Amino acid sequence: MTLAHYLVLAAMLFTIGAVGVLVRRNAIVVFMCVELMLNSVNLTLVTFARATGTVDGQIMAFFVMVVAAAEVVVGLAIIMSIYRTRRSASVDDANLLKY
Amino acid sequence: MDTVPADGLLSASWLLIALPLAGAAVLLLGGRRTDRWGHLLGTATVAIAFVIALACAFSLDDRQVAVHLFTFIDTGSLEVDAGLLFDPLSAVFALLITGVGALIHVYSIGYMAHDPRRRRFFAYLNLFVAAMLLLVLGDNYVALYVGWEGVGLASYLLIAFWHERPAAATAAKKAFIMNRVGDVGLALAIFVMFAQLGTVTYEGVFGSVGLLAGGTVTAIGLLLLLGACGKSGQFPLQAWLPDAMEGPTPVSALIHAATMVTAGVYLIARSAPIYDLTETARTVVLVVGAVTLMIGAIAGCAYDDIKKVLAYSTVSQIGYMFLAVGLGPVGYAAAIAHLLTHGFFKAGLFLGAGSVMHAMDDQVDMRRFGGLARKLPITFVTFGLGYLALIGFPFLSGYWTKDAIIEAALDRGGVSGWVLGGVAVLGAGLTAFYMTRLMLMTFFGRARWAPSAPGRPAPHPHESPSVMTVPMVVLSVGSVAAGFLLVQVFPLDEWLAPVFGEPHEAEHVIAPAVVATVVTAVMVLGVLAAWLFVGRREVPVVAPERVSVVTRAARKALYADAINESLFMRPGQWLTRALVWVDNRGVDGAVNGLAAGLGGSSSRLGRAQTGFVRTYAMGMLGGAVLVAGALLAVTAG
Amino acid sequence: MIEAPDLDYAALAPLLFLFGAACIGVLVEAFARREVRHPVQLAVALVGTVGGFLSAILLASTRELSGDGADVTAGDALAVDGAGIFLQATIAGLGALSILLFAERALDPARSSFVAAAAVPAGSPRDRELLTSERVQTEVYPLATFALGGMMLFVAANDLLVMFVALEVLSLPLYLMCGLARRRRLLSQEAAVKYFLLGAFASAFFLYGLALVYGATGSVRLSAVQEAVTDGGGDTLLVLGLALLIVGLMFKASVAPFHTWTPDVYQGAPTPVTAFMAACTKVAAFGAILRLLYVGFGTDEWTWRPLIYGIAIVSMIVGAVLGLTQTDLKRMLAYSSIAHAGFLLTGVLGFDATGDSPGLSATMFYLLVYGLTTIGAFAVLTMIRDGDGEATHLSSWAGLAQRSPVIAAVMTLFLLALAGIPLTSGFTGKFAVFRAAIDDGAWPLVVVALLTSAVAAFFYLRVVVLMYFSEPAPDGPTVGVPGLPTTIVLAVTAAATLVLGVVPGSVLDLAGQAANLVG
Amino acid sequence: MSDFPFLLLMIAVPAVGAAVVAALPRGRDLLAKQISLGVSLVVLLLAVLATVAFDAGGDRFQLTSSVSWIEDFGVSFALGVDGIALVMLLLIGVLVPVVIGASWDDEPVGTRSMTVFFAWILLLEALMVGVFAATDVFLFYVFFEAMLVPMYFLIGSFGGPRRQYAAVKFFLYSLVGGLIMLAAVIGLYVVSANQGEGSFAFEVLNAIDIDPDVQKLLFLGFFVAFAIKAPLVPFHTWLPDAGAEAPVGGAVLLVGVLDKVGTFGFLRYCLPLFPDASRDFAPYVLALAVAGVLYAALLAMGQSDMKRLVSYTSVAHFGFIALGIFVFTTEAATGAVLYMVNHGLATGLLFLVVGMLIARGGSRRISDYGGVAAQAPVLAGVFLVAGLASLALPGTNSFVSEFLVLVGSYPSRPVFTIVATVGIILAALYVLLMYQRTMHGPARGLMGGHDLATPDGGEPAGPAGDTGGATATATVTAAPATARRVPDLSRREIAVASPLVALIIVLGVYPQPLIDLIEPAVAATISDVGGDPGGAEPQADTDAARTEAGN
Repeated sequence: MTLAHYLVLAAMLFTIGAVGVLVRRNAIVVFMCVELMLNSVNLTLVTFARATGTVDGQIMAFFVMVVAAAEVVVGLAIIMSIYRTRRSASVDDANLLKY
Repeated sequence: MDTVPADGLLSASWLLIALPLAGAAVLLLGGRRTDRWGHLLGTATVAIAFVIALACAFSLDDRQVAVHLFTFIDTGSLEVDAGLLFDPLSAVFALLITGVGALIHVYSIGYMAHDPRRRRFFAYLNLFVAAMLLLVLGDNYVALYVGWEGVGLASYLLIAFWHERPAAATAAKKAFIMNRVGDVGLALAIFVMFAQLGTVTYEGVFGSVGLLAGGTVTAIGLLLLLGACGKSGQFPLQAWLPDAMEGPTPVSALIHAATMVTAGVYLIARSAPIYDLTETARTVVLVVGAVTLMIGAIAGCAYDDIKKVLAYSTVSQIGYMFLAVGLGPVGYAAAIAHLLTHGFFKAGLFLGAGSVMHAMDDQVDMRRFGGLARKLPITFVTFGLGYLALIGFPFLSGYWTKDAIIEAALDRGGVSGWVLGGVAVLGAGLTAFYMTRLMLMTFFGRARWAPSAPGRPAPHPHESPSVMTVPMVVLSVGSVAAGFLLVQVFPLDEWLAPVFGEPHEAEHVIAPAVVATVVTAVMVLGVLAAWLFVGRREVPVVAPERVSVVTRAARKALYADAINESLFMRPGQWLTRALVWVDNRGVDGAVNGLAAGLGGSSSRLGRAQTGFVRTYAMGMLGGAVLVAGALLAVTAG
Repeated sequence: MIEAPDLDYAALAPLLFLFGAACIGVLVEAFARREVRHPVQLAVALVGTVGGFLSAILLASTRELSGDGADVTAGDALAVDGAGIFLQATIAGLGALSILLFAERALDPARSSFVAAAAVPAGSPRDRELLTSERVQTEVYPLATFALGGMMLFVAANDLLVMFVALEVLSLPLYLMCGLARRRRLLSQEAAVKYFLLGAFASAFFLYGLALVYGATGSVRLSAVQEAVTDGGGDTLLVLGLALLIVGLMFKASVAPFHTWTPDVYQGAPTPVTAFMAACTKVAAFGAILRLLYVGFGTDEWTWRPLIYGIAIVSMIVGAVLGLTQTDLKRMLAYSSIAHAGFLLTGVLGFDATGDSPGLSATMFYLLVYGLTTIGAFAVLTMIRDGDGEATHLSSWAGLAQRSPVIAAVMTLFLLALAGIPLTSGFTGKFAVFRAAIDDGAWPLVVVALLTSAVAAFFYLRVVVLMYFSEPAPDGPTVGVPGLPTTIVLAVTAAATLVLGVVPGSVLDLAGQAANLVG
Repeated sequence: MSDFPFLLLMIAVPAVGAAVVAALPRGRDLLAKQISLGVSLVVLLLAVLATVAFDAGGDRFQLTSSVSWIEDFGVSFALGVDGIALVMLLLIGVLVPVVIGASWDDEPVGTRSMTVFFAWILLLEALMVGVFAATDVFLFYVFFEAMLVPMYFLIGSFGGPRRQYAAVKFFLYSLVGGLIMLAAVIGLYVVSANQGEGSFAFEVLNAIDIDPDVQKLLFLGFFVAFAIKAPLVPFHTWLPDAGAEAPVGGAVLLVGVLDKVGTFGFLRYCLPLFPDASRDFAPYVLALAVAGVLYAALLAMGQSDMKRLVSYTSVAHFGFIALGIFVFTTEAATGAVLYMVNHGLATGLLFLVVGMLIARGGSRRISDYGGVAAQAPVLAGVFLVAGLASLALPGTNSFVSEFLVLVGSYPSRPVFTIVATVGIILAALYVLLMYQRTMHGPARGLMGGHDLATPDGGEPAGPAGDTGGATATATVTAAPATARRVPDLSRREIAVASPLVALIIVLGVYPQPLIDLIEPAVAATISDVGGDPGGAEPQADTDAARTEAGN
């Protein structure tokens, strides 16, 4: 297991997350895909921290987790409110604004 | 031929131009306040100008006098002065213009008496006289050009004087446009002179024209000729002159017979030092003169409109003058002499025609005339004298001056001399024919009078008032005597010697007596032919339809209008329409198309903004890939 | 033994004002009575923003910030330099104006642009009841102050991690604020969802970029990055990291092709929030772009220059061309904002590594004038109303000049400024950035920029044409009589638009003096 | 005396006047007109006094003043005039009062207020003065663009039926040109900055040497803007729309002064700043100019709308002006500058009189008129004077300028000159065609009264015969009854037209004072571009081939 393996794994996770954002309709799932992307970054950070022998990267991962938690709070609130109005969490239904 | 500064009376020669100009200004700006005395003022200014011109001419003594007024344009190396040149040539013209002009002003008092716009008529006439005097008195080509277009304007205004008549309005426009074609030639000639010689004064140009290359001189000569053709109704720009007869008859007499249309002759005569250097240009002048002479004479034979016949006669007579000036030094004086006598008799003829029209409810169709000799005795006599002078009846004006031209043409010798002389002689015969035809149809035979319009009474011819007949009488005296006076008593060629050089005895190819005899014989033949074809028979009231090809062509003035139309007017209209289309659809269309294209692409691009989050995310991902790819490409490359 | 980082409180004062106000705002929300909440919240927010603005100015005037005077503080996490302070002052000032717009209570019959209770589902009976009630929600003030604090942190961040945190601090409140419209709540909520999802997506890119840069250089400090770049420019990891960082920032700056959220969100969000985003977010995002590119990657400019060149062109064209066919004014201004992002990038290109280039000051000046003008334009938008709230459809503006010549004239001024007509601030700004670009040889880009501004001028003009040259519709919208806050905003922005067009000298000087980045 | 801030006042007075007029309450139209007229007359007075203070033989730029404006950009608010700019200021001074007088009785479209109209006119005057008086390229650009705004509102608010389209087209066209020029302006600054202190001052820029390739780019930037403004074919299509839709007063200022900024720009900026590029591009510009003379003249003939026709004639005239500028001789360039003034007077009068006709008939179509001369001789007379000035008849001012342009162009560019000279025939055609169709012939169209839309078509209502009828029918029949008789010019209209008529004649007879003002500046410009400021040299002695041909 070299550094590259972790990095490639992280990149794959990031890509899976990004593709998920593109293909999934449910807002919650889309959001979870974004979280997946963030976590792939965490993996990257930690890997690099390990490679360079500093702790900066690991600390940054904590930062990211906190930020992600805050994002979840805001995001779920927004998704919730639209869900209550529309009775649907599909991102494709929110399509009044266009062109 | 040195020019001296003006002194004494001559330094006031600018009054010649200023007086009529002031008259025009007063009458035009004064409005209706001047209605009551406007015609008198208009006549007075020209009459006074005549007196001044006479006095100036007498104090001239073979000199050439320059009058500097003010600097017109001075920039770079171009300097144009508002300056006058009073020399024998311009003196002759000034006398003709003011003299005949004054008479015609007097005549117009009566002729236009019932026209509500008489004041304006006199204003325009005064404007014309002023412009014409500037044309002949200016000491440089630009001043001449200013006068040149000024008379064009006056001519336009006067032809269109009865502008409610579409024919008059169209004729005026046609005259102006065809003149402008000629003006382009004149303008270009001035440009060439400035480019090559750096000056536009007569003195400067004539002084150094000898330094120019032959081709350049010929070019100048031809360009000047183009201008002359436009103004003088010469081939190929002759078509406007007959149409110009839509103007009131005094206008036809003054502008389109006696003075303005002879400006072309003046131009060429004035530019004699240029033409003296270019055989080619002179030959072209000769050809133009000969061709026009024949066109005018042929067309004159076929028309039934009394004024148009006279107009074609004018075209033809000016052809003689062009022929004369084209002959070079031997012909200049002859041309000017014929110009003067022609001024008298043709003005007289037109005034007579006006008197006839006056009597006949302004009709012009000679087929509706006939037997007017007894009703209009004074008109008949004066008109008759003018007629005899024109056809070259022995010892009347035309005889002296036209014969001189024919002689000079024949004296040229060789084939060209024979051809030109022959044409001139033939023209004299034709002149006799059409003028006799005119006389017979108008004054003799049965009265064929008819109402001028349905519902109007048939005309009751009556002699014109004396204010009209007196000028006619004076002019007829001139028609009779001018030729003799100018050739025999006060030889014009000697008077003009300071300008054209001393007259020299020509080597006669044919003895003058023989020529005179032949010409007279041909004239008599023409008269007889007219009597045979017209006088013996009843004149049909409606022109016969079944006529020969020649007659048909002559009636169409040898298809000049048709040619102009199909060669210029229709293609021009077509081109205009095409260009309007191109401009709207092509040039402007490109701009509007660009706008529409932007709008269209805006809508199409706008479709990408689907409103779906996932599409947007896709776009961002794509963008990210592109950005990363671009950066990597830059670093790699 | 942990060494406490050195904190330069004076330098942090602008930030402290904002974050302090935000925290107090939260407490006020929790403890103050409902009746007094609005005035108190407004006062706190204004004290925070104005205080931040004034302290930034005080800081700038008392301290030598150029050259060696530029400094870092808080353990190298924050930069204290001319550009940072200038942009902080700009953000705080524009923020104060936006907050005044939030506070307008005279225009809407329901006394506010913001929903009374965001949690109540749109269209429910309770919602209809609340629509006409005079109850207002005041969370928007602390949210806005937090966002402003985040923005000011963003432009001063000397460290990619701080930048990321600031990005989130400024973004999260914005997501919420977008969803708070009182009328047309469906649109508002849709805007919030879109903005949030895409914003989070973009943050992920930024973060991944951060990680890659960290991997390549071992540090996320800009000065450290710069050293690494200077030593070993062209490292693939580093370049990829830069690319992803740019993506994240360009998203916030609404630069094409990362602009797609902009029209939808601008249209759906409550108009005062749109004004806030258009002005302040743009300043913050470009502040970060400038810092990242000039400081972090300034020594490797030929890596990013072609990219920015291309993106600028795309952005200008997309903004100008798509704006042509818009019929909603807010949406039109959104596309205008995209085009302006392109113009700003033109200024960003006016950079050369010697540091003696006018690009930085030009871009900062442009940000200032664009922010002022755009807030003014949106302020006018809040005033034109029909029974259903703001009448933002173009057709309702027909003949406005005959109904309300002053408002029409003010709007025309803003539109002319956006179009870049001389004697308005927009022209001065454009001139400054274009000069910077040409100075660096980018004249083809400037020609493109000028042509697109001509295209963009068409849609600005269309509004003028409607206002002045069309006859008013009989049942057209009314022009509300603004209360004091909107009046102040209009007066300040209109005056600034005119003054910065006619005598921009002193502010240009200021921007010129402030144009330095610690690095 | 020459320290007196003439130019600053000529900008400030109308600007303040505009503000005052704009601030007047609605309905105070008369006061607004009086103030406007007064202000414009003050400007005229200032222009005349400035001319008196100007020393034709002195420095190139006089009455100068300079205040630093935007130090950061190296911009100063620098004013000053050479002879060329001075005569343009005189033209502005003359035309604006005339325009105000001509618009005195205009009725606004819809519910708009005429006070605003006069405020825009005054603001436009201030900016027009600025654009000619600026000696700083940046300042020039600012005025150049700012000038669009008042004209845009004049067209858009007070124009004809398609005013929106015309106003936007005008604005965008000019803006595109202006923006391209902006790039060149900035480029010019950068070039100057690379050679020392960056500056926009004309005299500084005139002194620096620019690399020929850079010159070409910069020249094109300026040229496109000016070619759109002036307009040269093929950048002209905005003018017929703008000219046709603009209110008459606006149209007069548009073609009379505003468009001159283009040709002025050629002379002031293109030639002196980019002499090499000017020489390189001259053949192409001349081709455009001469093509424009013929093309626009033919198009003018094809128009059915009088105002469009007049606009196209202007395009043709601008071709002549451009010809005069780009042959680089003193005579032609002097003629071109004179042409700019004269065209302003002549075409201004033509637009005014066409406007007066339209005010009577209510239609712009030529075919709706006929035989007006019989009913309104003074109107017809003024129309004729304007028309003749437009076709450059000697005795009118335009002749002098057209003659100078052509005679000055011939020595260096004979072919172009010959082609352009043919244009004078076309000029006569389009003027006289329009004159004949509207003024001559029997009363026709609207003037005849019987082609109007009377309900049954057959019987035109008798003039004022049956006024006792029901009001409904009375209003229907009243229109043809009044349309039948065309009133001649009123005293006000005569007062408006007569200064222009007088100037047309006076400058046609005695143009030398203006030439004396113009020539030194032109000569300086021509020497900047490397032409021969002394004028064309006669080339008589080059060819000796003639000597034997003469004998």
